Amino acid sequence: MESPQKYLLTIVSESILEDRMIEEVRALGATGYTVSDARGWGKHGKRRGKWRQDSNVRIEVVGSQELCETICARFKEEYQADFGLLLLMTPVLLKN
Amino acid sequence: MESPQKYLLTIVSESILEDRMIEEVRALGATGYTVSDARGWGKHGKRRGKWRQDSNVRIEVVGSQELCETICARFKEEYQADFGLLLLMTPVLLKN
Amino acid sequence: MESPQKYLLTIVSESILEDRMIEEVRALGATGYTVSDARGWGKHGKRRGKWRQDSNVRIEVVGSQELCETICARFKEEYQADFGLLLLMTPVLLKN
Amino acid sequence: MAFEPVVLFFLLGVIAGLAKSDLKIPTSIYDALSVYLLLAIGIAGGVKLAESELLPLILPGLAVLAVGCLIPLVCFPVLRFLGSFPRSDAASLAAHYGSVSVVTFSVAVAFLAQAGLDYEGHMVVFLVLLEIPALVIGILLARLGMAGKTRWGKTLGEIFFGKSIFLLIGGLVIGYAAGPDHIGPLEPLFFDLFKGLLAFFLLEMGLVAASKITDLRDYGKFLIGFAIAMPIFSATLGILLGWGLGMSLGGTLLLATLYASASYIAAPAAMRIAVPDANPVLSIGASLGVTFPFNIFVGVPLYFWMAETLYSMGG
Amino acid sequence: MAFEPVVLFFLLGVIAGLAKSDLKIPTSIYDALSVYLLLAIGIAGGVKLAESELLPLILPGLAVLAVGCLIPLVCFPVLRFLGSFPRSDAASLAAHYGSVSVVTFSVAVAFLAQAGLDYEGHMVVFLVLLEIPALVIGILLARLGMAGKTRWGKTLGEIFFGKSIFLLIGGLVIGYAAGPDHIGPLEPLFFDLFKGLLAFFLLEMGLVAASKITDLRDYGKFLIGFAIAMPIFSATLGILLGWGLGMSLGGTLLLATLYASASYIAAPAAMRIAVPDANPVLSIGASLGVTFPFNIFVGVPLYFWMAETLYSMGG
Amino acid sequence: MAFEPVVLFFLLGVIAGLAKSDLKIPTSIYDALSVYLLLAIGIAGGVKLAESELLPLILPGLAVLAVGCLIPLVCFPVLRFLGSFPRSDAASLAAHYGSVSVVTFSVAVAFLAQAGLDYEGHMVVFLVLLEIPALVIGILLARLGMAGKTRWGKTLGEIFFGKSIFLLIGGLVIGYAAGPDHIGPLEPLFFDLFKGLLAFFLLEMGLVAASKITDLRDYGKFLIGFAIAMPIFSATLGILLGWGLGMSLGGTLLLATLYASASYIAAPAAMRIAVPDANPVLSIGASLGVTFPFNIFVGVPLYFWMAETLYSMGG
Ligand SMILES: Nc1ncnc2c1ncn2[C@@H]1O[C@H](COP(=O)(O)O)[C@@H](O)[C@H]1O
Ligand SMILES: Nc1ncnc2c1ncn2[C@@H]1O[C@H](COP(=O)(O)O)[C@@H](O)[C@H]1O
Ligand SMILES: Nc1ncnc2c1ncn2[C@@H]1O[C@H](COP(=O)(O)O)[C@@H](O)[C@H]1O
Ligand code: NA
Ligand code: NA
Ligand code: NA
Repeated sequence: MESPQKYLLTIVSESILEDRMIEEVRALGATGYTVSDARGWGKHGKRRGKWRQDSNVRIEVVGSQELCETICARFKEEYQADFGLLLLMTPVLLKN
Repeated sequence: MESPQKYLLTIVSESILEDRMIEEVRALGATGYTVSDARGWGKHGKRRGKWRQDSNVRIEVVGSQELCETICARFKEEYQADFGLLLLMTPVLLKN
Repeated sequence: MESPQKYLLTIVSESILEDRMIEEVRALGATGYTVSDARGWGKHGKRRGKWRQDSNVRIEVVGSQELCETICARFKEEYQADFGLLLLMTPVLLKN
Repeated sequence: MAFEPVVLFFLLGVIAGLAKSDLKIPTSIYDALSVYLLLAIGIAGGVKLAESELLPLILPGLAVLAVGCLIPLVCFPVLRFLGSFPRSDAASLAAHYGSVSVVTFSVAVAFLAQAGLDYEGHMVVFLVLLEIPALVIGILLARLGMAGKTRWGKTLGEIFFGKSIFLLIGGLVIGYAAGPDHIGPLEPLFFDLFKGLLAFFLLEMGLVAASKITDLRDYGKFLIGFAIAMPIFSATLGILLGWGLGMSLGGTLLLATLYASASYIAAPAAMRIAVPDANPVLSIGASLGVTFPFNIFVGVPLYFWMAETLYSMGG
Repeated sequence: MAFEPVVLFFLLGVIAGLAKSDLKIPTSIYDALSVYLLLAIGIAGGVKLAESELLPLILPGLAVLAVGCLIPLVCFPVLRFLGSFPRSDAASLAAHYGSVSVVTFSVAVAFLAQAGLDYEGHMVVFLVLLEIPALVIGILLARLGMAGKTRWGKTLGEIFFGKSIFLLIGGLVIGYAAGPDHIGPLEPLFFDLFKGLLAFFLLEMGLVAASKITDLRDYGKFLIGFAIAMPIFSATLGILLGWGLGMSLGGTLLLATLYASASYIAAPAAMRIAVPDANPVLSIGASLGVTFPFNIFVGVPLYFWMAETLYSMGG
Repeated sequence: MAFEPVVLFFLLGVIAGLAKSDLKIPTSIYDALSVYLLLAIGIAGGVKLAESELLPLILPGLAVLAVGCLIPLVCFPVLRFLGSFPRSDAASLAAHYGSVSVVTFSVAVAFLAQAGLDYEGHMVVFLVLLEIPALVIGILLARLGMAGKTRWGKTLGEIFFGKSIFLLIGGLVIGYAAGPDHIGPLEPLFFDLFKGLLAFFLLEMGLVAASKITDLRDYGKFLIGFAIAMPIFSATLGILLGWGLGMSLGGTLLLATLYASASYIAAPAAMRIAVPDANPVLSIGASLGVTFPFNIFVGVPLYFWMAETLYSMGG
């Protein structure tokens, strides 16, 4: 499967959005995702990871550049104003 | 130690394989590894991270391209058929 | 905000240093950070993630190359001798 | 007046938080304890309910509900016009103060036990009834002046199957089904350990509250004043209503405490989804950082004294 | 018939799961509770054992073991030829249904306590004995037609030092060593809280089972039928054996429940390693999504009724 | 001699660890249990203290403290010159063995309960007093020959608001404030469950200790000998002092156990920050892998026997 260039999209946002974001990621055509718990600080203030409303999740999606860009655009529009959000893309080699 | 190009190999697989994979990673010559807990969904179905048999781990190894490729090849052959598995390689700058 | 090249700095170190490192990262000018729990093994021996003194954290900072290099240099000098430490830099695309 | 050592644990947590102690109670323990408290409160109410008649509760229930809807409708204009808060923040705060806090209720229950007073089992039914309407009113208030769709389906699902309502009702049903006859084997966990585990929970809440107080500092004195005056006002309504409905002194204290308490579990979750442009730091800071400690240290004894005075005059 | 409120917690969990409530019980609590239940069951058995003689248990033990080996050998052909399952899936399911579930056993123990019936202390020894052989048989069945090496060393290590066997035996030894004389200080945690913590655990199991039921839907009716018929068949064997061995009514119910129960802790872990090409969704879905709820709601009372009928006829 | 089943749980954990069982107790449970134990020990001491006079404790307290400062000052030269350890390792080990272990203390408390002996409530005050000075002395010893600044502010903050000191003092104050009259509702959790939860905690500690023993193997026999001889020496000091101060037999056992015990919570955290070049594997390996099991299996009964002999001679 060492196919065209893949990207790893890393989304860091509020835990409360986990289910919603995952649904959207799948609806936009991702073939998989990985979620882990995190805490952090950014423009929206410190999230201590000690409280459901207060903790972050990291959602990672490996996919084509197009898919990752689509998800970024959607999430930026939908969540950027009201929620903590970080969106990163990294080119990766998918080895399986 | 800013030596030849290093790679970060990211393995996402089933928690039950953690000990076995770590042993193999060390046997193949890695000088270190980092493990964290995750949950996710892929071709093998949703893993909710709520149950030992049901959760994922992320194993990360920083090493030479050769080492990472060897681990990838080995794990792909050994686990791909029966277990949830994601293998990613990213070029990184090792700063220490 | 698709500005000049950003880097993702990944620091894996001992949990006991979390608060101290975060303070320094902020003092050095980072606009955010993300922390998650990990366990691992390296030159300083196995950290099982089962014990406060025994577990690792992963601290991630997205920023300019300069910022990341500064943090690396500082942390390497300050912690490398006595603490478990891994410092990685990866070029990333910041999408928000 | 009864001295209740349980609140000292909250204080301990606050001190640890402010002193930046490395004391931490893991999130998973916090989550498990909150499941426990909700179930235990529900079960205790259910067992009591199994011994009482349900029909005569309908009218008082409606009265309790009506006053419960009044509270957010009072909060909103106060915050919006006196406090000059943006519409969505005023609405979200109104929802928080209209809804209720199970832990504050639990502290009042512990207070009554210490004072040797009984209360009506259906207070837990009122607790359940009062959690929801203020949230709906808050969302409506936020939406009034605004375009755009509310995700009502999602939001109501989040509220009704949100864990606090769900576990309270679940506990009520299980306690009712088991009744005093079959509850025995569950008593050591759900009754005997209640106070001890509440103490543990309060320790953790103190840690969290400490960080919220710090967050709040930047938002000025009006909000802090509101977070103290509003509960006293609401509690007064509760005392008058309880007395008017002929409830026991214990029941009236619990009703006053319910009205006075501000939600910090159900409301934040619901508001974050339904009114995302409201600043959660404001509402959690006020409810958890100010109103909660005020209620458990000063409020509950104060409301008790007020109710006692009224009852001794009225009696 | 005795009504056992503990099973209602499982129902509550299932409803929460199906309704997509945000109720979650953290993994760490689940893990800690399972350690607790295994230890508590082991200790209770050990204390009882300290009061009874061990020698007369050898022959009945062998008989119990023999029937325990028979069950997976019946399951396998049924699944392979009637159900047309692939060899490895049939073998893995046979291992799950041949092995036992400690929580189902615990519910039956709670049921007996509610009914005021005693049981033989060595039932816990049987529980330990019955967990292992079916796993080994399952692996052998999977391997029969296949090339390639089994990692027997790893697999047996995983089974014997797997936490369920390990904690049960550890608890047995500690309970036996302490005996009724020294167990006192441990009683509040390991005896008095048993039912309450079992209730909590069942709540979590309900949440998990809800997701497994959903997963299973795609795999057709044969498996669901199997997951209900097989326990009834196995329980019947258990009742006849218990009666034949002259066991008490309580002991016979527990033996029937052991045979009827399907493993969802030890077996999945062992099968995932030893028979990795078996689909874990099938076996966990059937054992946890169907057989477990069937047993605790319908099975245990049914087996009790069957045993009671036999004993009243036989007596 | 009293047999205390609680220590068997530690053994069970060690076996599980060495056998590489998949038994794991989640970190969060471990953290919560350690908060619980610290609070419970503190509260129990506080309640006892509420019944005794404080003034007559000052002089004995100073004597206890003085001997407590002596111990690290004896450890250091032994390790530095007999053991040829680097300065920072010797200093860090001295701090660990000069400070105290709350769990070892708890096992001795359980031992006394089993033996039916009482002890002075202020032993918990001594426990608090003894935790700190050895840490400061250890840091000073490490700094003596060295350039560079010590982060004293940070370090002392870490020590005083570190969770062990903080929770012990917090528990003491709450127990004292509540007194025997108001502690009732907290008893089921903090008193009745103490031994059971201690057993659970010891299980986890066994798992951790198993890995530490393995780590230590590479560091030679001198350290292992030290980790056994030093506690016996310190305990002897404690027995003589307790007897000299006219303490009860139970109190003397606790004092001996305090001196004999080595810290593995407060000390490692403090030393890692203040003396980072000391190897934590050495000190945790010795204190948790050798001294802790030695104390709970051999030490406590041995010190009891020594104290009993002295008291029967002296009496
Ligand atoms: N510069 C950054 N580096 C690493 N993580 C960040 C950064 N900025 C934000 N984050 C993460 O993204 C979350 C939301 O960011 P924000 O929207 O800036 O509050 C924060 O809580 C952090 O976990
Ligand atoms: N496209 C993807 N993006 C991110 N994570 C993935 C992706 N595919 C698979 N994974 C992760 O890898 C695990 C195993 O994948 P699979 O073998 O496809 O089931 C999943 O549970 C996910 O955590
Ligand atoms: N080669 C590596 N690959 C991945 N993680 C590593 C590697 N080396 C070290 N680490 C991580 O960094 C921590 C500290 O490393 P060290 O200072 O080498 O002990 C370890 O516990 C690992 O979690
Ligand atoms: Na209210
Ligand atoms: Na079975
Ligand atoms: Na000591």
